[in-house]
Amino acid sequence: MTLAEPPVAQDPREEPLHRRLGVTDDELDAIRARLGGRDPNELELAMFSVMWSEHCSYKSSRPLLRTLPAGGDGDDALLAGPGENAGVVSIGDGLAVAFKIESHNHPSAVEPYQGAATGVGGILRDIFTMGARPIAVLDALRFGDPSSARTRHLVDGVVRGVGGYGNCVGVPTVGGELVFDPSYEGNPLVNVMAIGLLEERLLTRAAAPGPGNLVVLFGSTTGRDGIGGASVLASATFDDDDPSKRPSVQVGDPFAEKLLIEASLELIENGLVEGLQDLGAGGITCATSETADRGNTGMRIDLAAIPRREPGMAPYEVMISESQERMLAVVRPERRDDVRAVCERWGLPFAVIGTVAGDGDIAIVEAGHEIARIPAAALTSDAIVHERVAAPPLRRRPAPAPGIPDELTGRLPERGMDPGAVLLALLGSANLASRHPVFEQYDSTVQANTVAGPGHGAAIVRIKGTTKALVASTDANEAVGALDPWLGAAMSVAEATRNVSITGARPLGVTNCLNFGDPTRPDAFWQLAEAVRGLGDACRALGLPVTGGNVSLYNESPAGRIAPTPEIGVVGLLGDVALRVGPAFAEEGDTVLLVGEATPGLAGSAYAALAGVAAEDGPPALDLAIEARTQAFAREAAARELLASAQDVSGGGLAVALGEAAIWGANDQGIGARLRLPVANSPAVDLFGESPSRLVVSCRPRRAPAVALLARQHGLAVEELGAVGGERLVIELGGAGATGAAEERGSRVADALDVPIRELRHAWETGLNRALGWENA
Amino acid sequence: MTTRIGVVIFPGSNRDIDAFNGLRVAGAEPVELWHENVSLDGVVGVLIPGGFAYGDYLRAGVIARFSPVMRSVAEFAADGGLVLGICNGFQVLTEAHLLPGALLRNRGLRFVGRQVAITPERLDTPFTRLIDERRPLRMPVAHGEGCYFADDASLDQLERDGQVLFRYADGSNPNGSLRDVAGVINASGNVAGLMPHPETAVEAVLGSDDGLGIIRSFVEGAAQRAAAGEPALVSSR
Amino acid sequence: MDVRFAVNVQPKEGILDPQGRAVEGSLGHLGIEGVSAVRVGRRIELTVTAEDGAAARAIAERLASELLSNPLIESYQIEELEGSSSLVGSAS
Amino acid sequence: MDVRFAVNVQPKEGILDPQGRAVEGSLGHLGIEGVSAVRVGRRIELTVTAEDGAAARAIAERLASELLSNPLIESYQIEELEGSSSLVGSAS
Ligand SMILES: Nc1ncnc2c1ncn2[C@@H]1O[C@H](COP(=O)(O)OP(=O)(O)O)[C@@H](O)[C@H]1O
Ligand SMILES: [Mg+2]
Repeated sequence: MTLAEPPVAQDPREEPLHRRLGVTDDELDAIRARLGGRDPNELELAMFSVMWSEHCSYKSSRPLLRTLPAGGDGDDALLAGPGENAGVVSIGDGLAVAFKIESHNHPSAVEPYQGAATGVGGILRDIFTMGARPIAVLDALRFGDPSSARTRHLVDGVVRGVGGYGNCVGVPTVGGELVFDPSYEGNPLVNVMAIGLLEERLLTRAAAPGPGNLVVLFGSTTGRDGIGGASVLASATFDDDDPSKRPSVQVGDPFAEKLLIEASLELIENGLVEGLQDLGAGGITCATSETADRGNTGMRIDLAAIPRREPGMAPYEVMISESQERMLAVVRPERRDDVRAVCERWGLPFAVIGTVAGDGDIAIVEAGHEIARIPAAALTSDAIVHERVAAPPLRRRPAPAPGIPDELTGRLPERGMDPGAVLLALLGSANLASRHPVFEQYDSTVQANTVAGPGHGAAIVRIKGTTKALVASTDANEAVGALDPWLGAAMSVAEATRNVSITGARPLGVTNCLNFGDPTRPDAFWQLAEAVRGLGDACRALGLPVTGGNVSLYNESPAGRIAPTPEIGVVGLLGDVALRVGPAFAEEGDTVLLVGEATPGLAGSAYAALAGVAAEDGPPALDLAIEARTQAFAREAAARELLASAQDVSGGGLAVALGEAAIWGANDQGIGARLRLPVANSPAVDLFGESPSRLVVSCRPRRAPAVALLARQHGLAVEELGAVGGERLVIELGGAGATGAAEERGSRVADALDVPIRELRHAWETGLNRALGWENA
Repeated sequence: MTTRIGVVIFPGSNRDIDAFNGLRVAGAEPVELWHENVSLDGVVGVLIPGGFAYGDYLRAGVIARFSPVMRSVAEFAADGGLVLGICNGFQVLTEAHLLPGALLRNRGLRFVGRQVAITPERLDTPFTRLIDERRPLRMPVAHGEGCYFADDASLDQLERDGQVLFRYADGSNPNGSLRDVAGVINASGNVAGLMPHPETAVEAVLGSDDGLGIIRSFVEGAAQRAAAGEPALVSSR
Repeated sequence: MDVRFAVNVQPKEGILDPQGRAVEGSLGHLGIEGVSAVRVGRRIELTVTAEDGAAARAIAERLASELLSNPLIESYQIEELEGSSSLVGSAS
Repeated sequence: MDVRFAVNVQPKEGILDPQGRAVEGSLGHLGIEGVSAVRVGRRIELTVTAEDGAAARAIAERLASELLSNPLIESYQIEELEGSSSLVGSAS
């Protein structure tokens, strides 16, 4: 649950209760309208305030999200889409994959360890609620300056939290991201994606059918955790203003979660539940109203039946508590004892807390008295929707950094700088260096399915008992997004799907987590609207459904607003894991080819962050049709077993892509390459630019003609660069773009990029520890 | 007839999945042994898998030691039955005093999940007999409390008696274990434990199958014991 | 002067304590009854060298609040050891 | 009767205590000087319900020795809290 609303009052005592709860006057009117004109009582108001918070209601983003492609266009493989706890896609053999990404940004800013840990717990529950066993986690993390004490504290806590939870529940963390950008200094992003595997026949809905069925709560007891997380309850004190009595930090208990996973899956497998819903944001209020609304039913909840951890909890506290590791099940009366037996076997508290009703209302009863009654729909599907105003900012491009002479920067390498030194600097930079100091704190191998864990591109997780594997990647391009949110979002989709496609896998669908600023500010809402448009355009161009996601707004701090960050998660299917293609050069003598063309534009690149960027420069363009063909080429080349390696060009550009393929080459021993690059634009653009839709592939020399032919058949430019071999990466620059530069070059500058692999590896392996001051850890 | 090997399931075990897979790849039939049951269900060997038994919050392995199934495992071991503890299973066995030493928090105070290489010190035990040669074996570690500790005199004794079964290969000690100890065996040679995960490294597609020799040795050793109707023990040196 | 302190850090009231719960849950196996309200925290013992007792305690305070405990979820308490060690319950 | 105990578990002399060393290592960043011999252990507080004080303490002893500490590497000490809490050093 995020601190989703702006602070309201100076002196909370003088504000009416609804405002202290973050409910506006207009919203209060809308609440009255849904209650047949009467005023809500305090408990009802508290329930509305959590359910109508941005986090639960999507009140600002819902109109935008409706525009996203949700499958259906002949895509019968989509078994569950947006609106369910997780998207579910069929993968054949009677199996399906469930996946979703979610944020835990604000809790992680407050308490990084617990915030991240409970973030992992929450997204895992979304997965096993559907009947799927969680098989993989990916964590996408964004922080401010890595040298600041605060960032270091946050990184340390968040990484420990992700590991502390994921390692204990026994779900491998197989990938993710770690990005540093000044815009996250006051507001880090912790987005976690989880993937689960299920038998299609066990797909379970989070609905409450059948009036008369029992409502069962199992898992942990209910305490005061998380109260004050949902809206501005932290500043709403009801009768008691002793803050120490209202700890809002949720503490995760991964052991309880592990038991919850096993118990839930056992209940589903034995056909004991009619519906299952995890408790997350909005606690019991959310779980009861959502399941009732989906089942077109209501619920009668007996407050006293809810097991508590502490005495003296007020009704509203029980109803909105976000205590972790709890599940709500809808159970036929005759199965009650069987359900209880499963919970007891796993040592989990079990309680019947109410019954399903036919009247469409959530009614709360205490000691025989009804203390609240709200139509379930009013809390969920019929919650308020705001049409926010979008306005582009007046100045869309940042001014050049002070002191950077504009006209020089776009051509930096030839102005007396050795391109090899630039490559070393990029590979050793905080954003591009190896992430092993982070992901080695994770268990990436548990469950014995990890074919490719974190470290080298997309994660690959095999499916036991089949030849298949799932391939997953998360990506977001915040740097381009800051310049053009449409382009940033579309590029994020392009990169995430490309990472999956180059292994040979077919992307199945896209999940996303939209991390943006305050939607009541027109320029922030414009960023969100543009990004959603970019997300939709890219998915349509690539023929992919958006299977679900999450929206996190109000990511602002006194230090400013975060860069628009549409985090994209993609899962793909590899029919035969033996045909997978990795990013690393394989053996001496293989031919290296570049597929696709560099286009101008350095703004938003890692190179620009390092060297500055000319004021008139923009980000590179994205042609979604070319992107689609590039990925189709990669998949076909893999299926025809033409390739020894395939790596996409992304952060740091072609030079970094080649450097990584070399460092990781020959089974991580490292192997060089001797290449000649025809420069079409300028050395900086061609070597370090991040224009999309480009691949570095390698193959046995005799297959090179077939690879080139296939690329041309897909309408793609292709260039043979040279061959794998040796202990150095050598890139000679040729072509028109290089000639012009040569005139200015003078004698001091090397003609080529020429660096020993050993040096590249050293820069890449030590960069992150150096950036974070972890050298001696 | 296939060899039935018990896999102990505590609440919080999570490498039971890996153990089942590894045993199957090694040709055995894995059998679930629930922590609350005293019966070992007639299995001929017991594998205690990795994970976080009972949450492992207090000290890895300590609570598990008191579970009903562990009483039976202790008797089984006393009768000469083969018991292999991996990772958390190793921690449980040391806490239960079935193996010497203790596993402390990793020296670096962080969880470590990565590939390491370990070298078998002996190839004449029921846990190592089918390993081809004494070359480093690659397999993952994934633990927060894997720093092997015993006092100097005990370590000298263990080394003299051939109870150090595996060591981390040069430069790959991930946790500060004293004398690079990655795994030990008890004095009578029928109970062994190690921190790395041979049961995960059983298929090339998972990055390494170097662990298969250990799992197959264990399965075959247990089968021989069953066939002979008696424990297949090695005398300690 | 040297003063030895113990800083006792415990999860705050109302904050979930998974460790304490796990210990409670395991008591049955041990055949122990009648144990409740288990809270698991940390205890850090340290020696402070300072001008006088007050200065030493000030340093211990700072350490306890800034480094050794997380004020959001934990509370701490400082004990002076050494001379006062005979006051605490019997040592085993 | 109900007796509340604290069981303090510390790494034994001579046992590596990387956590203690980590605390020492981070003192510099805080600009704190004069702190040494840091040992990081656990403190478990619990309530025992028993016939009398002696019976309660016996249970606490058993818990401490069998579950809460590992004699190979740790030593423990039991404190009686509550009524006896005035015996421990001043609380902050
Ligand atoms: N926070 C993280 N947790 C786990 N793995 C990570 C994390 N950050 C990065 N990785 C892994 O490190 C590798 C490099 O990340 P990235 O540069 O984003 O990959 P790519 O360029 O292929 O998108 C990938 O394998 C990724 O999964
Ligand atoms: Mg990436």
